[in-house]
Amino acid sequence: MALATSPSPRRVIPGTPVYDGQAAMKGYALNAMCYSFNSQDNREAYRADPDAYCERFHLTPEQREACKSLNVMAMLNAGGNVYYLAKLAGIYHLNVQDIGAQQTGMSLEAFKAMLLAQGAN
Amino acid sequence: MALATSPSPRRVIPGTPVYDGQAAMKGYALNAMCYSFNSQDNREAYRADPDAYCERFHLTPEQREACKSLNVMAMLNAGGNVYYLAKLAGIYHLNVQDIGAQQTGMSLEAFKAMLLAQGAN
Amino acid sequence: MATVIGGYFTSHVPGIGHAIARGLKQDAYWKPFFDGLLPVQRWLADKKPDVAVVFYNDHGLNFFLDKMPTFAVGAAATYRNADEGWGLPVQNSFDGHQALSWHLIESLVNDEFDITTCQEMLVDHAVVVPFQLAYPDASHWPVKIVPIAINTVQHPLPSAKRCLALGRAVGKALASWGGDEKIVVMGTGGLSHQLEGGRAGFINKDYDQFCLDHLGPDPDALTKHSALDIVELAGSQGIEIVNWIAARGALGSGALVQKTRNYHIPISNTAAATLVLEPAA
Amino acid sequence: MATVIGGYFTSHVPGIGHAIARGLKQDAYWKPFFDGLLPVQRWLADKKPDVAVVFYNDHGLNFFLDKMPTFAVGAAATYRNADEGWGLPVQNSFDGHQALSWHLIESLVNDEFDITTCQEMLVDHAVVVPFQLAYPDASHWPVKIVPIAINTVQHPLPSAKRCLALGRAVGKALASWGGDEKIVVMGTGGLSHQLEGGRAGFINKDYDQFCLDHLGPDPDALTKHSALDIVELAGSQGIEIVNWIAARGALGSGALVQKTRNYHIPISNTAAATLVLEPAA
Ligand SMILES: [Fe+3]
Ligand SMILES: [Fe+3]
Repeated sequence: MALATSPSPRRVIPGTPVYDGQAAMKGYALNAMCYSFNSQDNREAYRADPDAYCERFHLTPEQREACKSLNVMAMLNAGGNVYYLAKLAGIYHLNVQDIGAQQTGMSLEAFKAMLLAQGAN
Repeated sequence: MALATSPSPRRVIPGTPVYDGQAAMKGYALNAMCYSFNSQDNREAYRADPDAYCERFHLTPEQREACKSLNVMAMLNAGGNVYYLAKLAGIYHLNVQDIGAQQTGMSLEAFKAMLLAQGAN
Repeated sequence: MATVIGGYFTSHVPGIGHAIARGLKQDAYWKPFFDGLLPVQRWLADKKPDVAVVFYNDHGLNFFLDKMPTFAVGAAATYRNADEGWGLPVQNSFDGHQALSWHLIESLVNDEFDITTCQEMLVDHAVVVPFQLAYPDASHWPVKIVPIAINTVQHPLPSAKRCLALGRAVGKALASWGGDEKIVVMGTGGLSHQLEGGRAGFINKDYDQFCLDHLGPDPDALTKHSALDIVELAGSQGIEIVNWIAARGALGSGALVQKTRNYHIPISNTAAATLVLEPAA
Repeated sequence: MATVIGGYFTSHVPGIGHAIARGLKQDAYWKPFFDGLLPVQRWLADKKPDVAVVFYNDHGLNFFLDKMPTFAVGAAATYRNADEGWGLPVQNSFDGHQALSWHLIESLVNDEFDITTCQEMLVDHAVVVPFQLAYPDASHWPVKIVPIAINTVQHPLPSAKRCLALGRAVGKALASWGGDEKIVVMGTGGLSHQLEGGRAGFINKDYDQFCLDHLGPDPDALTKHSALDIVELAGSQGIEIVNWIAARGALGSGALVQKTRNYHIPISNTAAATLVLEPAA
């Protein structure tokens, strides 16, 4: 049995991860962990011992490392879906501008200025 | 605001409860309790103290009474859905022929004979 | 290119699982049903499918009324069977075929089916029993599965017409799949039966024969009845025929040959049936 | 007969909830957006709707990847808001309108929409924020709701065309409803924004203006783009425009008047917009 693939090529949108089945197959454990962070108790348990919490959800080493380093791009590459990852970011009080700056390699001030500039022109 | 209703009349099929929205609006608590009986621990907790267990799921008095008396028709009238009720029946080792006999007012032997007879003709 | 070897249709009554657990296959009550599976076992042993696309209905194991999908498509790596509350022995897990699942999902959404995708999913007796019947000696399931669940629990139920269209869309997706697997399509449940209400024990041999006669050559004939018509004709659980109808749709529009057919009343409260349809050579 | 008073469309950025909690409405950063809501508040105070049908997308509060519906319709007696993990103050629950929910569900399944029915459902900021904006002084929500969630989380997403068809089917069902309620239709989310990837912070004023210009008079113009086209044009969360498109569909085919419109860049990472469309007299 050959490694079968879908006949339709995957659409590529520059700078834009599309959370399709291919991404989903990598990320289930990571996203399941992040979904659990809707609960305050779970957020506190994670803060208290991230390694043990990641272990409970059977994260891959790549996913653990991405979480540990709070590297959003690495989390995305490890199958994270931004809707759930946002809850992990929330634990560290990182808002969408903080993670925008991190992913684009800008300073927070530069990222905010870029957003404001789009309103001006 | 008048008590609004759907314009389409409800289809009546003799002897056959149709589990539509009208039924669903009555039965959520009862069905939620029965769904919990997929777990052995929960089945044991129910057996140990049915009243406390019904209380936990906020059953209506009508639903509690139906459960207590193991009266399937009363459970259906109280909004029970047979797919979930079957799990409550299972706690008492009542199979689908036992509850068939109960609902039709036949003896178990007569109900089984009725089923066999339908194969014969 | 992948090949669809044909369709295997059978009842999935939980009592069958109990009978297997208790070693009752040769018992006079059960033998006429179990014997009907022998040709299915031989057919599968001959054809050796790699994957099964299984149309079935959940009975309150994986889905509750808080989130009740009309159509749910599995996309899990593994599907566990679990305790349903009646003492059925829990069976082995199934391996999923995730790449094929996602291919079907992409194609179905593109064709305007508003499916629910399930990356984690427990499968109940409606999936497990047909495999116990088909592979009685298996120490592990020899096929990967893609389970597709159709709502038969909470009305309004999808019409037979919509279920046939779903199946046809699955068939179209299978035809465009780039793998080289051999695929069997399965439809489980039915035939006529009713568990609840004053009409409990209702069976309708005429309607069942109509379904068995027309499913292969003229499945559209089964879609002239609405879901509530079918509830009236086949009993409230007889509506499970929609799983057969959807599976039939996935076999496409080519001519089919009936490889085996069995019909027996009663198994538990149910008119039990088994059918294999194969593409004409 | 029930009356549809019109459609209220707005962004639902969580940051809006934070700004309200911190009393920042008059802050220079926030004022251009919040001021855009004043005409909406007056319009609702004037029209006094009894029920809101709310098209929105869940952000990982009620739905997880184990059971991800394309379209989910609420049928609950009560919808609770809950902790989403970011410190947003939990808002009051909403009363459901169960009879209307089931009427919509019956009609949608009859029209071959394969919805998931939700008899229990948590509603997140995408439902709550638009009500905080519309009824800033409410001690309890003055309308009952029927929430309809559209998948924007797990691709494949439904197309704009399918979402418009869903909305039109809801509009048809509202037209056949026997009650005498005044109904407001809501679409929440957007406009262009993207949170993840190297293009985080992406905004597309031209596409947003195209949407705002055409939504009322020519919603079909918005369906020439596929879901992935819209992700490219509007950013990966800009796809939330499908909630607006579906809500627009529910307003039917009659002419609409634009009562108010506001567009402001940025609120948080988002091009924020507010729009009210009303049936022409
Ligand atoms: Fe069944
Ligand atoms: Fe959003």
